[in-house]
Amino acid sequence: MDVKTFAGGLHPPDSKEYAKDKVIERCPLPDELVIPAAQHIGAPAEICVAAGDLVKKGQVIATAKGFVSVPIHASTSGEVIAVEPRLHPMGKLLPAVVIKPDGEDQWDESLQQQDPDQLDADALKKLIGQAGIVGMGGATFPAHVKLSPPEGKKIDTLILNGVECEPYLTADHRMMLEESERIIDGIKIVRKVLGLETAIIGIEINKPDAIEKLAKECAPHNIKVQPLKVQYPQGAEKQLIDACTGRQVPTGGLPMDCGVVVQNVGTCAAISDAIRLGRPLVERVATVTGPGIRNPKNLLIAVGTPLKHMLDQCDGLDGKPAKIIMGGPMMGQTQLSLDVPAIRGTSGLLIFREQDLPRKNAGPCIRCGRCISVCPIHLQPTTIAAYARLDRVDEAESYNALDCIECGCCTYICPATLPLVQSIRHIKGGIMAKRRKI
Amino acid sequence: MDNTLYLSSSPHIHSGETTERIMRLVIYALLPAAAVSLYFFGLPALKTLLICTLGCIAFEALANKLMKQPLTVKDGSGALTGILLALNMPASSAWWLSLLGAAVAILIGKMIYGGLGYNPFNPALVARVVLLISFPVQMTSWTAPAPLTTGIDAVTAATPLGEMKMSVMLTGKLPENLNSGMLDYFTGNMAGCLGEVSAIALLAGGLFLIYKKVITWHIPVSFIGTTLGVGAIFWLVDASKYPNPLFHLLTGGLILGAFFMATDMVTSPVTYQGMLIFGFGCGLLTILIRLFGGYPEGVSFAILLMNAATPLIDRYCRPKIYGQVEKA
Amino acid sequence: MLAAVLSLGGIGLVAATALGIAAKKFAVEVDPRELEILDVLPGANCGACGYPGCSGFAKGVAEGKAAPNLCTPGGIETLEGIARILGIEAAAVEPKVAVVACQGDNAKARVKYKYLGLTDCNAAQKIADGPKNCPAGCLGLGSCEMACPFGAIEMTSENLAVINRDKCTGCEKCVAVCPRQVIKMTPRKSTTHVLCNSTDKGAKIRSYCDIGCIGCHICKKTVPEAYAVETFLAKVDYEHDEEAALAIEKCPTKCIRDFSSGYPEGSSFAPPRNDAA
Amino acid sequence: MVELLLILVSAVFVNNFVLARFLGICPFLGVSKKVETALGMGMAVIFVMTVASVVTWFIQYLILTPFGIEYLQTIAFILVIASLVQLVEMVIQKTSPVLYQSLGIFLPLITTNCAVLGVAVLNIQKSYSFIESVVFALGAGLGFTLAMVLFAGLRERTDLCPVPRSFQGTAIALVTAGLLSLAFMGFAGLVKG
Repeated sequence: MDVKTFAGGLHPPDSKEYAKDKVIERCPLPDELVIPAAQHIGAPAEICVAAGDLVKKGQVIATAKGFVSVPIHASTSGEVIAVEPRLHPMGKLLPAVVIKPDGEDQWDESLQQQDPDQLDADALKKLIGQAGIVGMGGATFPAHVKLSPPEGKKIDTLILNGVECEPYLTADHRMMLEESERIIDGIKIVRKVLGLETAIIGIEINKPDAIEKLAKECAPHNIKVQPLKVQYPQGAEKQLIDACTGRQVPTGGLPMDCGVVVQNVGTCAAISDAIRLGRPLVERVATVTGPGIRNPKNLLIAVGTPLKHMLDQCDGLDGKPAKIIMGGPMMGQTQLSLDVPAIRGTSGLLIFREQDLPRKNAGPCIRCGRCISVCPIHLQPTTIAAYARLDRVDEAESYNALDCIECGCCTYICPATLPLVQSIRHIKGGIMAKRRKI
Repeated sequence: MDNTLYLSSSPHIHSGETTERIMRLVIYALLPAAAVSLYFFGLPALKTLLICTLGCIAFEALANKLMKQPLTVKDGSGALTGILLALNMPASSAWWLSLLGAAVAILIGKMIYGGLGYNPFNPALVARVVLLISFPVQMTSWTAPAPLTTGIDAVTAATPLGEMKMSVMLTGKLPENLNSGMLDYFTGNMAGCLGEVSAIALLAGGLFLIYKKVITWHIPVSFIGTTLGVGAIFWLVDASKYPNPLFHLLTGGLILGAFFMATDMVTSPVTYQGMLIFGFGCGLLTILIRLFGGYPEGVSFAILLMNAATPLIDRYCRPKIYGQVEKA
Repeated sequence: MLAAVLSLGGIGLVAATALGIAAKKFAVEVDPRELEILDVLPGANCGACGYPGCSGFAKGVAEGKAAPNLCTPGGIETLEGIARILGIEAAAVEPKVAVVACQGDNAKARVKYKYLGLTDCNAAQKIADGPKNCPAGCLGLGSCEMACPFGAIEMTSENLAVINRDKCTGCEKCVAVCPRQVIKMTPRKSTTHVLCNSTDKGAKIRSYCDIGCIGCHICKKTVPEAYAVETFLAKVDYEHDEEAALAIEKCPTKCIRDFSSGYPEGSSFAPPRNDAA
Repeated sequence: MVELLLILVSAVFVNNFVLARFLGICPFLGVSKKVETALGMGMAVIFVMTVASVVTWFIQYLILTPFGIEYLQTIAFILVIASLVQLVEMVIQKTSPVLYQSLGIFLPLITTNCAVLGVAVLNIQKSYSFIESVVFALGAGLGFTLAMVLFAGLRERTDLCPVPRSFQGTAIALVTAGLLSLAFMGFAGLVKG
């Protein structure tokens, strides 16, 4: 087997044993769904329903605003009981539609099933946009935008991200095992939209069952399955492209600058549903896991399900939670409360107790260079962080701080437990502010 | 009520690697060499070792107190500096010499810059060089090895490198018996600093550190490689005047320096290319000072000089970042 | 003797000629006023004027690009100096001093979450809008202390920024760095200030802070001309500074404070209190 | 040839003007806060030293010695060096205003820089030939630049250090300079002379 990888990165304990063998379970509907208008990168959608309205599952409740934006749909049928600011996973109060499910879970009748073979690329793209498909790996970038390279950009390769390099998370793994047909169908649709032949699925070898299954099923469709060495952050676009094709995205550029489009496997499954069934993105698979959870599971949840409800399906908490993390432990966001809803980009819910948190003993940098050896972008995190501490924006910029992908490898490995990524993120803000000023 | 949840920036897990662990492993790696020196030099060596180590810890605590900092001795870097300093002293050093060394190393070499992680020069080497220049007689009074088993009293003797330098200066030729003692050099049965005597014990410790991924191979290999390579060129040119490379390797502080002093993370470059350049510079300067300089041993000076160049190496040796396009 | 005179004179002559030619060839014009202005500036290079250092500002003023009254640390003396050099009338800048409009330290204000990470207010603010329940209060991680070029800010043991009015030059660096705009520039002569920055309703403020302004209007009722209350937050009208002091005693939450001693309470700047007296 | 090489090595390393002869300490401490500035200053000093030693060599052997007025050596040399520095200053001000700004007062100070005068005087004292003088001056300038740049690198690093308040600024710079000078002691005896 020809196993590839990229230069740099590291291999934290993957802790996937919590949920990797748990078959995806449908999570029952909660008493109320909180669906925020901001669930993707780009302009937030504009809410177009009011309290008291009755909605059907899949009905548009917020419309896209601009090109880099997607509409938001009701995740079940029921009554809109409020349109008001609610706590968002970002930690702020942001506008949201609150729906009380009627228990019927009825799809909107106006949704139409289509045959992708009968449609041309532009029509497909439009449907994907209307279905509100965003990158399901966590970045939540609108898929139709990614599938619309500007004139003159030649795209020749589609890479499917089945890496799931974040420890603990197993949602994509289970999707590949249980929903491979939808994924392959989605890949074929995306291939048609982009008008290309080469499609590669990158999967790390800690998921041998997924590699075996997909390799067998993909063979007739001319889709290549590329086994990858287990190395974080292989799921980051730039690293995945490097690992699969040996190409590098130019600094400050996008994957399309080297002829590649990357899509998550979950996104492909959603695209298949959007076209064949006409169903917009209103549910997703999320891993509820971590040492603080009694019975970790992979759940199929309606968008807007409060975290607390997801926990209840997993037999609740094991001890007192100290950190609630939405996403994986390397790049996920800590949450203020369990009342926060899961959104389209929520790939997992991770609970740590006090005793699971890393011991903190931040000391001075001893210049061991470990952060430099693990940085997948080959930056010098400690140098940038030192300048960041003194707010020396120009020096930090000269060390390419803006190229940092904030994967967290440097902070993970640092013997002095310095918050290197946070420092770099901080000075990146400073650099952007300076650029805006000029 | 106050919320009891923690919020922080990602990532939320940590490798568990700590500064203390790194320091501890380096100390472990030095133990075999320390044990060999105790075997060959006996009680005086133990005394030097203890005074240097305890002295360093005490001075660091004192500096913490004066600077109103929290106590930092727990991180083990002070103890490590002490052991390294001891290994750089003659076995028979007077107690005040060891104590003075400890004071210079910790106070001037390290704490004055703000403590661990900030000192530009290797503290143990700063102390050694200060002592060497201030007390040349005491710092070069070597005792011949007297293994515990023989029970012979210590007598003074010259180090192999010292003998060589003397002979070359007086006669223009190498001493006759130079190559006869290779096995003794290898095991450590020769006069010298505590830590420069046993090549095998040091090598074992050094390899242990590389195996444990505390240090990388770059500095030791380029350091020793350069010393041996350049040494070999001179030897091939005139074997009557210049000793063979193996002699360079086994005598003096080359192995100690290459594995333990030059690899001091704080004072060496952070990038791999930088480390190779650093090692190369150390090797070149070592051999030049050994063959042509006024001092018989050049490792300490070479490392100190390259320490001085480290900020510049770091400045100009940046790894090529992902996706960087070469500007035509 | 003659030889000496001639030879030295010769050398001098040759050198002088060379220099003369060079001076013509490499002449760079410098506005002499620029150097004069630089002389009257305080030379702290604090950047309060918005230029990189005093020399940059001097250049800007000499070229007429910068307003001459931008140097607040230099105060009236500097302004008069610049005005004299430029031959214009001095328009006085009122000397200002920074005040931290918050007293909600760890003991008095409740937290939204326990923050782990970089000791920097701006970094903490990015995580769920900061670890304090109060949306406008001092975060207490000391970014302003780091930014102050004059060492005029320190953090109390309960993590609240306090400003030493003697050391503060009014350069506004701290104002620029604070993510919550809790540091206000006030006239130096005014010594009565409302130390709260939250515009939340009284009940909400009480839920997270013991010492915030609840917008009760008592100060305004006591001294109507000296106070205004907007969005549940009282403000001192600094035109009526002396009268404003009359309301200090009346404030139920003690968030109006007197700075006439020159020191904020509870900081190490303050001279030890003489309890016997 | 070997002789010239030895002079060069001696001037750069063994008898480094700053770290072994302790000449030119003023700019060494004053203009070494940044590597770029230090490098610029070093280049200026290399240029001034080399040209100064050429000119002073001619003045010594064509004017001062023939006329028997060697006692005017110092004043004549200062005169020449001062003019040269003025020249360099004008050129730098025109060609690189940034460097001119950062060198500040230290540029005119090369005029009275003992290192430059030192080179000129040592050339005569050691009765170097013309070529030897040029090589020696070049070496001295290179050595000065080397010391400057190394020191500037170290200072940029100590800038980021939490040095105890009482040692901040010049104090820690002097300690660092001392340690650097200590390291340079290793070159002692490398070349006799």
